[in-house]
Formats: sequence, C-alpha cells, structure tokens
Amino acid sequence: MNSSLSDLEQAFQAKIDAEQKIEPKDWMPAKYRSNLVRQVSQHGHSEVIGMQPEGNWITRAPSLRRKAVLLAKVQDEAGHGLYLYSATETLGTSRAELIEALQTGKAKYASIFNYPTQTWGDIGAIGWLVDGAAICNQVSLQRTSYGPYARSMIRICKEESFHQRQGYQIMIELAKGTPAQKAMAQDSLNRFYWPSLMMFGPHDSDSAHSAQSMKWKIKRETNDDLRQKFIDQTVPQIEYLGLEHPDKDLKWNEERGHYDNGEIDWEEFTSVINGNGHCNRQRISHHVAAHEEGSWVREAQNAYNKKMKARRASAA
Amino acid sequence: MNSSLSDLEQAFQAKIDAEQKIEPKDWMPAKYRSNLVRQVSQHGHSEVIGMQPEGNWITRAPSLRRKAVLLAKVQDEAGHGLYLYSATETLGTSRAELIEALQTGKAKYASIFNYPTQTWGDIGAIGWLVDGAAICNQVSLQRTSYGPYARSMIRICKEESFHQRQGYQIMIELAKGTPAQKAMAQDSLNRFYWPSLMMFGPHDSDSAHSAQSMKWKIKRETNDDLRQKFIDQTVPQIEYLGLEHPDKDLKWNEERGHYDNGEIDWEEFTSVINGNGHCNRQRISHHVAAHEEGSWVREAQNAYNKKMKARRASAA
Amino acid sequence: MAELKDKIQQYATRLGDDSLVLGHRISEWTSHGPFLEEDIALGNVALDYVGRARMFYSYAAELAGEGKTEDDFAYLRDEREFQNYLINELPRGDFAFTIVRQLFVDVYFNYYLTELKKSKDPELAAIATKSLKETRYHLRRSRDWTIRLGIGTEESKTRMTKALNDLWGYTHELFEPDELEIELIELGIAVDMRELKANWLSDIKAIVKEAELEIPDAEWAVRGGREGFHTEHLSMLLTIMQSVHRANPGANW
Amino acid sequence: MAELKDKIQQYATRLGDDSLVLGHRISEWTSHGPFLEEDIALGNVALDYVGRARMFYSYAAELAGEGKTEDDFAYLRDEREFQNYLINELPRGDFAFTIVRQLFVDVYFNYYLTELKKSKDPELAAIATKSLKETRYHLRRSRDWTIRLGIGTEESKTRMTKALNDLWGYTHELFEPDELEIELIELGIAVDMRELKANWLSDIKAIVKEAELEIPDAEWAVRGGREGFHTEHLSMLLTIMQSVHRANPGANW
Repeated sequence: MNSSLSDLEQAFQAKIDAEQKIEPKDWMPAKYRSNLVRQVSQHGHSEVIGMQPEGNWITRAPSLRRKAVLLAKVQDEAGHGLYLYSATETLGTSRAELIEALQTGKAKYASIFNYPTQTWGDIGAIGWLVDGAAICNQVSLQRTSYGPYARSMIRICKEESFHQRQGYQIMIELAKGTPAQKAMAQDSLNRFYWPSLMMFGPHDSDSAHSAQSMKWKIKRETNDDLRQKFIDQTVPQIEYLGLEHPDKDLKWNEERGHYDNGEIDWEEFTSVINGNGHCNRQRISHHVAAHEEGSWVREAQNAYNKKMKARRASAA
Repeated sequence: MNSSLSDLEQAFQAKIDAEQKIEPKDWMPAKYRSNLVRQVSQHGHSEVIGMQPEGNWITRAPSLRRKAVLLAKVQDEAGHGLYLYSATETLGTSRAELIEALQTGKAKYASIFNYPTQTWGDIGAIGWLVDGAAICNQVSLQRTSYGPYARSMIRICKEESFHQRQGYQIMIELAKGTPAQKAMAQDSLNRFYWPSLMMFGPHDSDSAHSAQSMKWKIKRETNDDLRQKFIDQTVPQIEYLGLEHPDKDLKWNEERGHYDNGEIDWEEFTSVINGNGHCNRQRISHHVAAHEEGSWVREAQNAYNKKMKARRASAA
Repeated sequence: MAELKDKIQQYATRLGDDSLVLGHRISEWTSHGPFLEEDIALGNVALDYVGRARMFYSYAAELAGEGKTEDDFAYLRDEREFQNYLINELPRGDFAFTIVRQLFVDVYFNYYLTELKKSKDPELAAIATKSLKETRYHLRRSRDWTIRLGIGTEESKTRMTKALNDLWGYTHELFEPDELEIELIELGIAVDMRELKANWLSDIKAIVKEAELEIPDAEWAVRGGREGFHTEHLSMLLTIMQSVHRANPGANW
Repeated sequence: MAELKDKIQQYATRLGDDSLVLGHRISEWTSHGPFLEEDIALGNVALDYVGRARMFYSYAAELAGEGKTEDDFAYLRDEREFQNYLINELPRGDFAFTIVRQLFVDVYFNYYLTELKKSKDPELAAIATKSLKETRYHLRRSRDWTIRLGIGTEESKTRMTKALNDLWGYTHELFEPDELEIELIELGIAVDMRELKANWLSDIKAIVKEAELEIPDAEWAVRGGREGFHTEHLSMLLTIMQSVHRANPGANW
C-alpha cells in the first residue's frame, strides 16, 4: 500500500512536471488537496469580502458613469467569488463549509480588505493598486496545476485587468482635477500602496507553504518575484499621475534591472492580520448579518422546491 | 341611586361652573373621564409622535446652534408627552394601555404629523405654524376644568411659545437668506399652512364632542374661534417674512375685525386622517419598532429590581 | 415649440428619476443578498436601472442644452425637484419587500415600455426599445421569486403578505397622469397608463394567486411623487447620493 | 508663539471632534429610546456633548482668527481632517452598546476633565470646569445602567458582554498621546492620560465586576483617530451631518 501510494505520488508529480492539469476526479495527495482548498477558498473569500469596502461607495459615486462602473465591478467580484467557490467545491468542500470557515475565522481572506475605504479616492486606489497586485498573482496562476482553478483564473484575469484600468482612470481624473481631488488621490495612494505590497505575502524566506506549493505548481512564482514585478510596474504609473511616490527609499538598481524598495512594515502586516485592522470584525459581522438576514429566503426556496416535487409526485 | 347620581352630577357641574378644578380623587361622570382620557392622551400621543418628523432633521441641522436648539426642542416634546401621559394616568389609564391604544390606532394623534418633513425649512414651519396653532389651543386649556391637565398645560405653554419663536427665527434666517433659502421658506410655508389650520379640527357645526366638552370645560374655546385667532396672528408674521400668503382668498373683514379665509380642503383632512398621509404607517411602525427594540431593556430593568429586592430580603 | 421641448424634457427627467431612485435602492443590496447568486442578480437589475436613468437624463440634458449633462440632473437637483413616483424611493426593506416592489414595477414597465416604444418622440421610443428586454428579464425574476416565497414557508408567506400590504397604497399614483402627461399623451408622446391599469391589475392578481397570496383590500393610497411631494426617505437618499459630487463643485470624475 | 497657538487650536479641535461625533451618535437615539424617560435622558447627554463641541470649536475658531466660526469646524472639514478617537464614531448599536461606550467614555472624561481644569490654558480649563459637572451626571447614569443590564436578564447580560467585547479594542488609543499632545502635556496645557490609565482601568473593573460582567481578555486594538485614520462609519456620519450646510455655501441659518 505504501509503495503503491508512492507510485501514485510519483505519477502525480510526473504529470505536474509535464505541465498537465490535475482534474477533480484524478487522484491527488491529501496535502495537495488541502493546500489547494486553503488557497482557492482564501482567494474566493477575498473576492466576496472585497465587495464590502467598494460597496461602501456605490451609493455615493460622484457621477452616474462611475456609479455604473463600480456596480458592475462589485458584481464581477461576486461572480469571481462564485467561480472560485465552485472550483473549491470540485475538491469536495461544500459552499456551506466554505461560508462557515470564513465566518468562524478558520479561513482567511486578503488582509487588505481590513483597511477601510475612507474616501472616493480609495475606490480608485483599490482598483489600480489592489486589483493590480491581484493580477500579478493571478496571471501566474493561469498556469496553476489544478484544472478548474487555472480555468477560473483565465476568466478572472480578463475582468480584473479591466477593473484595474477603471481604477487607474479614477486616479487620473482626480490627479488632474481640482486641488482637493489631487490631494484625495495622493492620500489614497499613500494609504493603499504599502498594504498592496503586503498582499504578495511574506518574504520567500519567511513563507510557510511556498516550497511545496511551487513544486506542486499550486503557486508558479514566488512572493518576492511577484512583488518586484508590481513595484516596477507601479513606478511609471505614479509618475504619469504626477503624484509623489510613497516609498521614499525607492531607487532604481541598474545591476538588477529592478527598483530597490524601502522596508515593508511587516509588524503592521501581522498586526492587521491578527485583528487590529480597522475592519476585521466589521467585515465578518457584516457577512454574518447578511447571511442570517437571508436565511429565511434560502429556507423558503428549499421548502418551495420540496413542495413542488411532492405536488408533482402526487399528481403523477 | 339615580337621584343621588344626579345630585353628584349637579354638584360636579356646579363646581365646574364655579371654575373650581376637578382633581383625580374627586367624583366625576364616566363620560367626563373618558372624554378627558381621549383628549389628553391624544395630546400626549401628538407630542410623542411629533418627535419623529423633527427628529428626522437633527442629524442634518445646518449649524451647531440649530442642532442644539432642535435637540432640546424634541427633548421637550418627550417631556410634554410624559406630563400628559401622567395626567392620563391620574384618570386610571396606564402607560401600557396608552401605548397599546396608540399602536393599534385606537387612539389618535395630531394628523399634521402624518405630513413628511422634506426640507430643513419644514423644521422652521413646524415650529412656527404647528407649534403656533398648538399654543392657541393650549393657552385656552390652561383654564381647563381637570386640575392635572390644566397644570401640565401651564408648564407646556411656556416651553411651546419658546419653540414657536425658535421656529420663526429659522424662517427669518431663511426668508432673508439666499434665493435658495427663501424658496425653501416659501415652500415650507405653502405645505404647512393649510394643515395647520386643520389642526383646530372641523368647523364647530361639524364637531362631534364640542358642546358637551365646552359645558364640562374640557374645551374652553371653539375650534373656529381658535382657528380665527391663529389666522389673524399669522398674517403679519408672513408679511414680516416677505413671503407670499398661501391663502389667495384671504381678506380683511372690517366688520368682523378678523380676516376671512379661503376654503379649507376638508376632504384632504379626512383623507389624511384616514390613512392616506405620507407618514401614517411610518409613524406607527417607527413607534412599534422602537418599543419592541427596547423591550429587553425594560425587562432587564424589571428583573434587576426584583433581584435586588430578593437579595435585600434574604440578606435581612 | 420651445414649450413642448421643455415638457418633453420634464417628462424624460421624471422617467430618469424613477429609474435612478429605484436603481439606487436596489444597489443598496450589494453584499447584503441572501446568497451570492442573488447579489449578482440584484446587481444586474440595479445596473439596468442606472443605465436607463442615464439614457433618460442624457436626453433631458440634450433638450435642455446649455451644456447640461446627465450628472446635473442626478446630482444637482433638490428633493423637491425630483419627480419620481413614491414607490421607488421607499427603503429597500427585507427581501420580500424588494421582490414585491419589483413585481409591481416590472409588470408596470412591461406595459409602459411596450407603449413608449410607439412614442412619436423617436428618442424616447429608442430608450424604451433598449429597456424593454431588460424589463422582461426582471419580470421573470420577480414573478418566480413571488411564487417561491409565497408558497415557501410560513415565514416567507407572512413576509410577502406584509410586503403586499405595505406597498399596495403606493401603486395607485402610477396610473394617474397629471396635466403635463395628459398633454403629452394626447400628442402621442407619453404613455397613458390609465387604460392599462386593468391589465396590470389582472397580471398582478394572476401572479399573486399563483403564489397563494392575496391582494390587499386596504383602501389607502399615498400620492405626490410627480409633484415632488415625497416621503421622508427621499431626502436622505439624495443626501447620500449627492454628497461627494456636491462637496466638490465643478469637478470632473 | 504663533506655532504654539496653532497647536492649541488643533488640540481644541480634536476635543471638539470627540464631542461632536459622539453627540451626533447619541442624538440618533431620538425617538428610538426604550421608553420616554430614556429618550429624554439620552437627549440630555447628546445636548451636553454638542454644547461641549461648540465650546471647543469656538475656542479653536478664536485661535484661528480670519473670521472662522464653530460651524466651519463642524461642517466644512473632511473625513481625513477629523481627529476624534474612533470609539466615538462607531454606529449607535443597541442600547447595551451605547451604555458600554458611555461607561468607557464617562469614566475617561471624569479623569480627563478633572485634569484639564488645571490646564495652563485658561480657556480650556474653563470649558473643563463647565463640562465636568455634566460628565459626573453622565457617569452616574452609565454606571447604573451597566449594573442593571449586567444583572438583569440572560439577554441583557449577553448583550452587555457582546458590547464589552466589541468596544474593548477601541479604548487603548484613548491613552496614547501623539507628539503634538506630548508637547502640550509638557507645557502643562494638555492632559496626560498615560498616567491615568491605571485609574481608569480600576474604575471600569470595579463597575464591571459589580455588574457581574467580565472585562474581555481580547488583545486586539484599533488605532488611528488622532491621525484622521477612521473607520468606514465616520464618512457616512459626516455625509449626513454636513449635507444641508454644504448644499448652501455661504448661507446663514
């Protein structure tokens, strides 16, 4: 049995090494499955919880065009949440289990959403920076080894880059707008830049799951590589806006062909993840409240379906 | 027995004719009691429900001074509600019964509060016109035959005339303000003028309870006389504001020494009372919701008092 | 002629107000839906209404000239200038309230837009054509939900009954054109819903019956939307909706 | 010297922000209280806080000069400029939440204002003197209610426990002066609450114990009010509070 498991594992790894996709019905190591469930569901929860900070400004969007764009964006996030929850369900974890894990804190979501959206500028900064950072990660995950996950990433990436452009356009309007608008843009950039860098996770040297995940191609690039990509791409964008870069230590490194960045405040990162963000409790209690408020609807739907089935049966 | 009841009634009426006050422990005809409960509780309910349309603008009052004044005013209304509920309690009707009668629609409140406050100007118009009309009525009721009621009227009148001045001051600021403010003042005057006239109730010829109430001195002046007083006093106030009078048919009647007014739309009056106002359902459901939301607090308070009593008893 | 243009502008603005205010209310469901699929569906409906508002306002802006835009209509008019029907401004309530409101409004718009497609004003007719397809989708949804919730559980039935009762009195003014609209009806521009009330009522009755619910026999009716005589809910909606725009006069977004 | 004046102005503004934002939250209870007597009492507390805000802002306006008024501070500053502690801006919640917040804040102000009475700035000292009497009355109320609700019923105990848990993490920043405040503390102008945290804690513990409740052992703490780094609740509060004032630039009221 042991040797046959080992055979299975070898065959599994060989398939991955050959860049073939693993599909739901394929054999997979328990740890591959659980790592994947953790990663995909965390990604799904991030989409779902991410609806809240942006939803906070739908009713106040300052033009009808922006209102429509923001509504569509948040709706897309719900859609992404659905794709990802479905991908997790193919791994044997039900929607109800997913929701419970989120609400009890067993599952995580991107800690960036523990930061509050304080002004309209934050909607621009989130679209530009947060979605931008997410895309860096997601582009690499289009080649992830698990088939359903890779395919949802392909769909999601297309929409996310659209969102990023829309966020950046908000920033352009603000940055070239009135002095108050420009100040709003700078302020949002200042607040969201560093947390965006933290979205890539700890330094590779401190990252718990990285090595195994890279080997299984659940992850395709390291945290630091992805972060570097994001830092590099953001510099000219900030310049184009005519805003000040929040990282005062940022410097072009000719040799590396990359920007060297100032130190990231990992204490803040840990602190916010551990419950000291402005919105940790709010996000979860909002989700719980909406879920509870909706329970009678879900029950009614189930009851209706049962009644209809019974009526059809007795009519037959 | 019949003759002795009749003796009691005669003595009762004689006392009233002599302008002596009836006190809670005095004998009174059942109908006197029930008329009084109806009138005083309706008055109390009007104070309580009246907190809602004005409370609607506390969070948006456009200056800190106005915010403080409005808060104090609405608080006074709660106080008036309390005096009047207490006066009703002296007649043997409990607070719980009063609240139930209000919430089930058995008891009425001033129908003017079924009109919505749409703008800040409405806060001015309510203070000036609605409180103004209330005062005309209340001044006469300071001499009402039931002691506790008369005494609460004296206290209430003092505060109400203060409120009326404050409302009028809002109108002055608006009327002499920007064009938008002046338009706001005119609009609020237009919407609240006629409903204020209706506050005095139907014409004397159509008033159900008037004759008996006058005899018992539960009422001291007729609806039409009080309304005339209000119409007359309001004309120079509108002139001073430089606003247009909403009654296009208003004319000075030299002979009567009063203004003749245009026709009051009694159909609207009846319609609003009967449930077609903008806020009839809202006012009651707001009251019910707050009352239900507070039930655990009231229960906790009772439970605490019981527990303390029991502990003191077992300690003794 | 100039005067007619003003009247059409006002008519288009009213239709824009109906759509914007209702779209705003539905958008308040974002992240509050009973499950993720419903968040998406409600987002869709909200988007359709905001889109519709933009078309009506853009047309009104075009008629107004003077460089006016759709946003001037949405963000710079006061409570008393909004002329939406009251049913659209009521707070979102629970899911039953939202579904019953949508049912009433969707059946209504199904007739309304079908008529407006025939308007002699080609712009209004074009907007109606684009919007009618959406409304048919909305109506399928609100009809299905009405039936599911009417038949579902005791609680869902109770909530639907309450929603029907709470909303019924706001439907009457939907069928009562004022002078302006009567004039435009006579010119073949505006829709005459007086004639279609019977159809609306019979559709609603059929759906409500299928849902094993009952039409309220309450006789109250609240009116005033087309005169800018609103409930206390609209001003708070506008306070919120217009806040960022108004705090930055003349800014672009 | 000009610089010191600016610092005192900012300090007074912060104290005004604390009072206004909390007063606003309490004022939201109007007509929502559990019984009429409580509506009156809550109205009193709200009034005291609005009054206090007016005194602090008026002093700040005086220091600012240029014809500034209290209303400029309340109505024309943005979310990021408000520097109230976060605990004050949280939504009113249920009655338990309001009572626990008041308990925390009342015990705090009892110490704070006692110290501020000794400020070398005579205006601040005078405001503290006026306000302290009110705070003592508030504290009696919040203490009594804490005990009543802690001991009352299972439900009231559960709600109070939840409120203690939900609020605890917002108390820490109340005792953490920033650079500006440390400078003013050293000049004998501002209050140093670092030294009084132990007293505050011991009072709270005593009351909570008497109420048969428990101090949470949760370790989270949210900070940022004095830097204008607010929860999502403040911007909506300001949206509403400032709406009429901002919609009519330059108007008098």
